[in-house]
Amino acid sequence: MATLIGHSSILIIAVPLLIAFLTPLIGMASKKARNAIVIGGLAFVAFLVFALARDVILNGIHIYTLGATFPGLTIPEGTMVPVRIILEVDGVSVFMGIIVAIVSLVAVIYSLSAMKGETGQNSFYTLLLLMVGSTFGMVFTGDLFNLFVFLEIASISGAALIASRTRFADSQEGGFKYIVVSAIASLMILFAIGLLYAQYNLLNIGALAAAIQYTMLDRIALVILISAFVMKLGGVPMHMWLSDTYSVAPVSITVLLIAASQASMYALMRICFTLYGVTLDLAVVGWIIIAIGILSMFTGVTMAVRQTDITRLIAYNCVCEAGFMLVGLGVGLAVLGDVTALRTYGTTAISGAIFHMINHALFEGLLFLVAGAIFYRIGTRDLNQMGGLGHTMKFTAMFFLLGALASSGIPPFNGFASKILIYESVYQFNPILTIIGILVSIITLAVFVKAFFSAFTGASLPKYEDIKEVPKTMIAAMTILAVIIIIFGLFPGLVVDWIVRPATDALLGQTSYINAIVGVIP
Amino acid sequence: MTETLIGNFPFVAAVVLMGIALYILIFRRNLIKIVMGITILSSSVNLFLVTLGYRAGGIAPIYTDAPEGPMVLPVVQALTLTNIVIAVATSALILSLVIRIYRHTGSLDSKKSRRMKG
Amino acid sequence: MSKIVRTVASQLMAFVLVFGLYVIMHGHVTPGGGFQGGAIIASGVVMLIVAFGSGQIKKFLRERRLSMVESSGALLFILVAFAGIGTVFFYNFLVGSRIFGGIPPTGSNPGDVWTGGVIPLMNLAVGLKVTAGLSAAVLALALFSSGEEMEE
Amino acid sequence: MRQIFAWLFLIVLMVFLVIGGFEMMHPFGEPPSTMDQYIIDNAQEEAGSNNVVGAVVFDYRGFDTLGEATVLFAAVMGVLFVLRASEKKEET
Repeated sequence: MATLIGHSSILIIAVPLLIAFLTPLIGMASKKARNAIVIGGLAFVAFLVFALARDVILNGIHIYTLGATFPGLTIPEGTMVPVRIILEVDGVSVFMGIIVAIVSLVAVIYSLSAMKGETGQNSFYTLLLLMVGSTFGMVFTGDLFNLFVFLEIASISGAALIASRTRFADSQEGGFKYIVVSAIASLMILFAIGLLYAQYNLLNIGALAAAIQYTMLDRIALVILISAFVMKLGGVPMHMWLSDTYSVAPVSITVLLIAASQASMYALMRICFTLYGVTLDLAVVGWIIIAIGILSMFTGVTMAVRQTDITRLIAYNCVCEAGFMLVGLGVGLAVLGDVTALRTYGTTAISGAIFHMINHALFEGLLFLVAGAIFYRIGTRDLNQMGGLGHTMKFTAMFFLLGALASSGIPPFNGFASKILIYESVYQFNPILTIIGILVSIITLAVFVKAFFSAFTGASLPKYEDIKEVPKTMIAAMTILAVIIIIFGLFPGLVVDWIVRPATDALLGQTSYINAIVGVIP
Repeated sequence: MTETLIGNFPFVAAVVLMGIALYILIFRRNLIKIVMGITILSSSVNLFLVTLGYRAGGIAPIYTDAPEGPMVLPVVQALTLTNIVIAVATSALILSLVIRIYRHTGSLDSKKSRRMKG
Repeated sequence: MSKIVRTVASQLMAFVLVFGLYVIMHGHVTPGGGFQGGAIIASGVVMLIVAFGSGQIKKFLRERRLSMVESSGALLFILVAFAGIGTVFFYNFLVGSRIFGGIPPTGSNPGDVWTGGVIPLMNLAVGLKVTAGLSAAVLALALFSSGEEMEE
Repeated sequence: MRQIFAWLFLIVLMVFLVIGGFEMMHPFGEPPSTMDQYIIDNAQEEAGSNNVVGAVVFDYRGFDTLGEATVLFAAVMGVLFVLRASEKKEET
């Protein structure tokens, strides 16, 4: 067991890739075996993630040097800098790992019946596993170039999956848009990595953080990195692609795409807090991120009001919720240099943002799965053509209501728990931001209530008389998310203590991240 | 200024190439031209990475029958190799999507086929 | 294409194969490696597709089968990486052993193929993978744009 | 309007990068090389490879190469997936 945990950080990345390479070969022989091995592999990975999370939270940062004579040998004899690729897993990484593990299991279980009867299932599951593996890679790696490589795998497999409904033109366009945006963003990231490499001859995040001097070139690299990652996560100036891709992809893929955007958010946090840290011009960068966040909230919610397509509505809601996280992070970043302000409200703001990340993945995932279930049964996403579905699809209606209430921050659900943390702390920083946030939440609620009434209530339309509830595996996938949402909503204190607080501490503990790589410098 | 202007010209060449690529990506509407823009962008990043590792009078970092002299930095060359393969993979996938879009809409103009620019 | 082109292409393919295999297997001694050699052989396949047309090539090269070869190459690569997990993932466990275990003398030397540990094996796996993968992608694009339906 | 903003963005970015390239980069041909020099000196002994780039690609940064191979694999799978025969069976 100790050996397993010792190697778990690499196994979590490598096992999905291994199964992905196996899937086309096994799928030729038997479909049942393929499905079994995909689910079994992901369940094993999820188990490893939880074991690793427990170990990291109890015992601190987990280091794994690939190809060295033993895992802890970060710096070889005869030099002062790390040479090999190092996986560095701390509180934030395992937190993201937990999100990806839950979401990937749900997506696969949902796909089992949603993809039934479609062609190309072998390729579908292969690409899905590649996407899961690369998202794990993005959050566990401690190397900048490695981050870029995994970002590329995630975007290429994601684009192919978005385009998977080949009979619709708009799904092809969604895939095209996604890959163009990701290719531009990741090439800009590589350029910034080149700028950093040129000055310090390093690629490891921890070692770079120890060496960084905040020269002019570093500032240029920071601007490029922030804009590229904001582009990848759908912040406002570059949010156009998000609604077009999320709405056309199969919903199980959309859920994974949310996790991939969260990984980009993680990378943004890593860059700001760990790589640059207190050398940053904190207030300016913090305010830039707050501005992006506020704009995202406004744009997301105002665009959501106008939508009649249910998936586009939820996609714009995603933009809006990403704004909440960015505001929380921005506030935390703006006060990073000020110890008293950080202690009184900065830490809470960051905790709120981090907690909101997992909640966001859960309730937006649930909403998308519901939208997919409706589409699966009636074949349209247009809200004007729906009506009275609640009579036959009782579970689906219930799940939609649950997700909508959680998303708009209504008390007993998890969205409230994280939003209240953000409101509280941001109020002490700047009250106007909180007022905007509450306003946006109220409009979100209105949007969802309207959508709920037009889709599920009212007299049942004659053409949907014989609509049945969706298959059991789809219900099961939605139930997993719903149960987690309710648990998180009822016991937010426990969740914050167990996983959110360690993640916040890890994010703020730049020195321990650096010391794990380069050793304690006297 | 003039010395650095001549000496650091390779870096600037990479930046200019990047400017050309971004110009194409922002102002051109043809889907194939967008693919070309991405390819040029990745070439410019490759050029930048390779110039980073050059040492004056350096030789290729291969010891087989190596002449005397400093070796250029190997890591950036490995990074460039990786990026080349990634660029090939990306353009293959984008081209297949473009073919599909062309089959559906009969046009390569992004204004006709795309509701909004991404 | 005309008969001359087809004859020359089929004769040249042998040389392309030999050169590609040389580049793959000498990847740890001379410039080159799995990716480069694989790309060389795949470009040979592209030459055949241009000369004979994708319909002819389809008779003995199916993109599904190529994709399976590609999976096997990738599998071989990750298994070689997994084999080092007794120490650390990606540990070069063959350096100093019986297989490809030679250690070249420091500094400039004439080069010996029997060196490199796992590097030649990985070159071989990657070469297999890249050859099959690029050929499959080009063949699929060629078949699709010439209007042929693909098998599932 | 959008055109003007785009031009402005492009010009500002280019000016910054060109100035950066001229003034603040290390002189061309003399890069800092703590990490790379270690690899050049030790590649033959640790990886047993005369080709130092090969040693970096498959040994020191082997995990990147796994990712790179995976990218190609994903792209080929994606091409075959996107260009597959369109679905015959409609969703019920």
